[in-house]
Amino acid sequence: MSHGSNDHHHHGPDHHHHDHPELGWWRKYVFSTDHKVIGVWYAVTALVFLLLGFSLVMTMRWQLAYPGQPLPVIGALFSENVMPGGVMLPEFYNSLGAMHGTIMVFLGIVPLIVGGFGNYVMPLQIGAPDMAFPKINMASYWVYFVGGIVMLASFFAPGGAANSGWTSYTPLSVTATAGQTWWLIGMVFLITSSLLGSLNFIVTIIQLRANGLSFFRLPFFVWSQFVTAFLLLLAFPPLEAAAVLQLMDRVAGSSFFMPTGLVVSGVVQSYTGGGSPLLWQHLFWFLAHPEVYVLILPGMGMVAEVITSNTRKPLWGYRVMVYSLVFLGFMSFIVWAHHMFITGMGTRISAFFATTTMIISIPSVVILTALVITLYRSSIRYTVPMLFALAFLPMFAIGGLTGLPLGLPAADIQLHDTYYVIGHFHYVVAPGTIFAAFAGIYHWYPKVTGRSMNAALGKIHFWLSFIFINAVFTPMFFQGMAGVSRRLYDQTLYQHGVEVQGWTIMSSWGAWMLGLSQVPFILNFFLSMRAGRKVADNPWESTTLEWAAPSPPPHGNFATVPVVYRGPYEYSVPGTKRDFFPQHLTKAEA
Amino acid sequence: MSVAVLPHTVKPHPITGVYSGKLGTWLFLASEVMLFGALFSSYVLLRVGAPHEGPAAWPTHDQTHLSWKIGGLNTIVLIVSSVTMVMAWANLKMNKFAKGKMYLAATLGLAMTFIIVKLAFEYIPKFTHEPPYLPSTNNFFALYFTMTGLHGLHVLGGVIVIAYFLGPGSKLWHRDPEYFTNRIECTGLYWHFVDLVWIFLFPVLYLL
Amino acid sequence: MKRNVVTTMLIGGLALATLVGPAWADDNAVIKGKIIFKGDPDKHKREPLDTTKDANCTKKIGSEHVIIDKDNSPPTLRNVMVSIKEGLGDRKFEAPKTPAILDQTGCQYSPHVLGVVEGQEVVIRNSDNTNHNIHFLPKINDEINKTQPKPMDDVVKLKKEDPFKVKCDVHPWMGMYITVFNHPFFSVTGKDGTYQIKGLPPGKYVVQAWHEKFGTMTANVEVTSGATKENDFTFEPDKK
Amino acid sequence: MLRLLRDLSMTKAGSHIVRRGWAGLVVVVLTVVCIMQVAPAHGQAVAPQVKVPIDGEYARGLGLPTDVSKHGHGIDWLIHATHVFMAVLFVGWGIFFVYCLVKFRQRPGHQAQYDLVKAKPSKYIEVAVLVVEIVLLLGFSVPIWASVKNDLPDPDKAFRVRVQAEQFAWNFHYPGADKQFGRTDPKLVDTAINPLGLDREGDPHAKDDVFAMELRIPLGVPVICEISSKDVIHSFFLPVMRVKQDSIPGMRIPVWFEAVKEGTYEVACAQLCGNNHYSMRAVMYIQPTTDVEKWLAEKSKPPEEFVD
Repeated sequence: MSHGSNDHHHHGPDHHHHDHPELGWWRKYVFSTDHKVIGVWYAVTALVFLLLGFSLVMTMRWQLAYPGQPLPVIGALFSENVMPGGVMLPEFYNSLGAMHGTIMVFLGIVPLIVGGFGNYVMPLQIGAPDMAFPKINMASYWVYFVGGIVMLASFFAPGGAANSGWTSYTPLSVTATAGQTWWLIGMVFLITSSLLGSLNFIVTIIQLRANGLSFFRLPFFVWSQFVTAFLLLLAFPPLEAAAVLQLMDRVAGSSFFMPTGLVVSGVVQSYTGGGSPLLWQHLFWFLAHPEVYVLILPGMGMVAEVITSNTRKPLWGYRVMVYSLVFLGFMSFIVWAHHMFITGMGTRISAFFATTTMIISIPSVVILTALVITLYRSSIRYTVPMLFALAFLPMFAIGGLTGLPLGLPAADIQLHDTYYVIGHFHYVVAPGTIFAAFAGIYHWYPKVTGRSMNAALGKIHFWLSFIFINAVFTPMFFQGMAGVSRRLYDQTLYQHGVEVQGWTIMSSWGAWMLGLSQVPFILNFFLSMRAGRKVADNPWESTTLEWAAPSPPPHGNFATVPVVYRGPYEYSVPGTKRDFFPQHLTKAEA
Repeated sequence: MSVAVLPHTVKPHPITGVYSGKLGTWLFLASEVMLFGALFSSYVLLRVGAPHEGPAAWPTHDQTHLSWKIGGLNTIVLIVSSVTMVMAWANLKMNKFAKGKMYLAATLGLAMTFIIVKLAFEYIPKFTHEPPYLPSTNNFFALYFTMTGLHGLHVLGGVIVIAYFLGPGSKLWHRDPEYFTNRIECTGLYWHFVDLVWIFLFPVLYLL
Repeated sequence: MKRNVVTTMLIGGLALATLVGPAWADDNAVIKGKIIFKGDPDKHKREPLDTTKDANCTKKIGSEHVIIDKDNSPPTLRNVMVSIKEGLGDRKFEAPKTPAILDQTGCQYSPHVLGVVEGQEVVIRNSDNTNHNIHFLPKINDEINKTQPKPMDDVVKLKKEDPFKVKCDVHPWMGMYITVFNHPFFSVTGKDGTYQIKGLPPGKYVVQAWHEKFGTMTANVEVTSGATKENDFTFEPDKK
Repeated sequence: MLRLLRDLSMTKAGSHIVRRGWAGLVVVVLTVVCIMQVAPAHGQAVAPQVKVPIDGEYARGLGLPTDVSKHGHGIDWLIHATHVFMAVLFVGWGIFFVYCLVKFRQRPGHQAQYDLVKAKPSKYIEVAVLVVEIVLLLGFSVPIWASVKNDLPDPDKAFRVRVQAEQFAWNFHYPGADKQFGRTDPKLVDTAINPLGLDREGDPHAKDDVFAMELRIPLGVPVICEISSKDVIHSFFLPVMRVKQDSIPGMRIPVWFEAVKEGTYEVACAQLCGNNHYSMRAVMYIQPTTDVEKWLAEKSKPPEEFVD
């Protein structure tokens, strides 16, 4: 890797002296080192994976709503080994569940909001010609791509894809079918990719800011990417270590996570033993809790960008928000064990982690409040991105608030590992982060393509998504309250499951409708590339630097290296003709 | 259309005082610290939690079949290689290309020695021993092979990088000596880290 | 190298078999007999099984690992797999067209001991209106761990293998054994404790009797064409 | 087609609908309500399953199931209090939110203000939130947790059961009359007749031990369950008893509770434990002590010979 980081210097500058139009098609589009091309690659790949991950869950929802009944039409497309007569088997259900989680988190959302938006927008917003290490940037994408392929390939492994949940708790995952090995190898690729990416982000933000762009003049989105990069950089390696240890257990027969005297389905296991199943959970959640903030912080960043631009008003409490962001990032490293209250934790430790959990909730509250107060005495422009950004606020609020009873160990006794948890974190990432991502897509699409997406289709897409996404996740809270455990193939085996089956069915229908609601978006996304209205470089009349570049920006981004004179969100400044005051303009120019 | 040159790739950034490559290397090392940190904490946890008797019990010194002599030898080899690495960089800084390359070659040689010693005197004898000592023997050996194996891979990575700079990579010197020197510096940083990891591994596995 | 020798032998054997085939046309010798249990039957009582885990399992069932039929005199042992171990040379036998059936009914496997021929279809059937799980724990064949959430069939084919256990992870008490032969000459003892291996070519054979708890016994038996040979096995587990 | 849609959105009606944030909220609420009305109608459309009739209600109020435990009310109170607190925050916040959406929508003659409001209240709110959270945590959660997880009752006075999880069943091990658990050994495990691997020959204590696949506990007596696992991690969940504890191989973790209501209830597995995780269900009977003891005495007799 240090080889890699040096490798960049080797070609770095002379490569940049090249005349870019000379580049062949492959170097220009496929193996491009241009952060914009890479960003688009990231975003498109991630969107495909999101769609895939969502289709997996739409298939599962049939089994949940109508257990043991053949899945109409689509069921016939699957092999008899996994869906005999269209009826989903539990082992396949578990594979789908595990892969849904993995794909959504590691192959969908993070690559979209970090790899995609981060790569494309961040360098533009700091007025940089490119990432600090363009080659490493390209490498990080292709490593991610390979990781994704490995994950997909695992579906064809004997016994199907990994089926021990995206958390891969040991010893279950160690005794699981071959798919789990593929999963681990895939994870190693994905982790490597995000390491390459994150250090690239940090260096770029520290080294390549335009003149005058001090840290407290950075757009909030850049800040969110900055903190996120640190989380990825420091939280992922422990998971990499854990993955290596689990690989050893599976392949070399070591007993890191295998205690003495295991008897699996009546067979005494050959493992020497002496390992600790909980070690995996500690290593995993040490990553996975920061990962939760990796999933949400860039979303907050994007929402901040869209809200300021559409309220025509500076961000309320910008500095406080930045401090909260950094504090969140720091705290997220010392809350992980609140995922493990039920593993038999004593009062003191549980109290400690519960306290840190309560404390970490405050900065989120601060950021949310700041965003809402920004609306006060503003002038709200109901554009499509703004609708998604506004929807983000209450949705994320629900997601955050429902985390509270889970953070209280005593309440967690009842709610832990029930649908309540599912509802909670899906409210954070689905109508939270994914809505933020939609806001980002509609907001920056003109910058990427030079054309704007269709507003009418966009608004249809928004309202349908907003309605049905709530129809999907609200019922889960009631199911969880009734005590329905998560990851059940057929909850109607339990009396309490039967009683709330109605909610399950509602949730399933919501999911399928939500799927349909994405059609207008997909149409809009592709049609607008050709038919979309041509727009100027700064269609939203925003202040941040990316709008100072031409749309779409050429390789190297800015014709003349911009100089920054003021903070990121100078809207409706008294005494200026227009209601926005771009960062790179002098008083005279404005 | 004119394309801006990527700044701070060779010359340090006026404010941060480092060139990008160096900063990147440091960040990479930070993540590496987390990686090995996780492994070391696993070591502690597993050793503390190990049963007191039975096959899974933590082996005593004579059961570990690790000779501190060989380990010590390798430690010295790595430390010396770190010194030669610094010498290589210092000479390049003083524009002594030939001498710098010579020290670089020495580092490469020492790195190779480390790997050969590790394989010839430690790994292979353990695999061929009757009964063989494998990761499945007990968690001590599991950790031993995992940690030293991972460290070994890092050494191998270093070998590849250094070999590259001795060979094709060294052309850069004639185009831009400062560049080349910087890259050797980054490699050095990485190399010292690999060395440092071993300095932790040696006592933990051989002496404690 | 070694493999080559084996294959050439096999091919040779095959050729031979086809050449002298007609000479073996009268495969009609029979080996039959009893599996006698000598000892104290009360030491091996059958226990009723606790099936309360699944209310769908209404049938009263008992443990099957040792079943002694005391009414027969002498007492006989059930679920013993008697088969030809040696003496068939390299002769190949094709698998029967009719599939072997492993039924799950009343949350119990039937039969408890099943013999199949290599390559013969094995139908795994769930006749209960509940969820069963088939867990094969073989050494040579691939491990099968499949769920049958409702009444349905699955079909598998197996390679030659000594008895291996099959269990249901949903109903832990459910267990049975499958043996895969490369010939059709085997028989499992029932209530009457007798076995009968029909259609044997004349020759010298080593006959093996296998019981899941009491292990294996062997006997040398020679049969001439068309003849029937009696051969009993006596298990004395309690004799030390 | 696209242009048509664009024009559509420019029409008065179109723009009117999409501009009004609150209009959308109404639509959402209505739709969700509608679907809720429809959904439960299909509630019972499930695969046929014979089941022991289960007591208790499972979808009342906020949706917490019946509580038959002595300590449960504390947990319920905490959950309810937390949700009230959440509701207050969300509604208050929402009112302000919606107010802004309407009041400050872009329209002719309306201008955003550059200077930021001094929002002292927000600070107070944030402090208040933290205070309430800490109170909920230290005042209620921690004490409950301590009593449920740590302050185990005197084992001699309590009714003890060993709960051993396996893929995919709950094995309940009762000590029998001598109140002593017999020795168990993985090597003795026989999946059909001795899932626990009880050493009935070797250990006198094991003689009267009872193995069952159902949990029978006395009413009004503290019960200690010692949770362990044979293979992977499971989670011992008694919804009506407000008890949940992961069962971790290589560990034996005690939890305790006291039943205050007779009846037949469910034992669930809350942690993904493999293909048939969902079918890892057992039945819990809460009965007067005498009945439980009678049942145990019956079970601890050497079994009747089974004849078919």
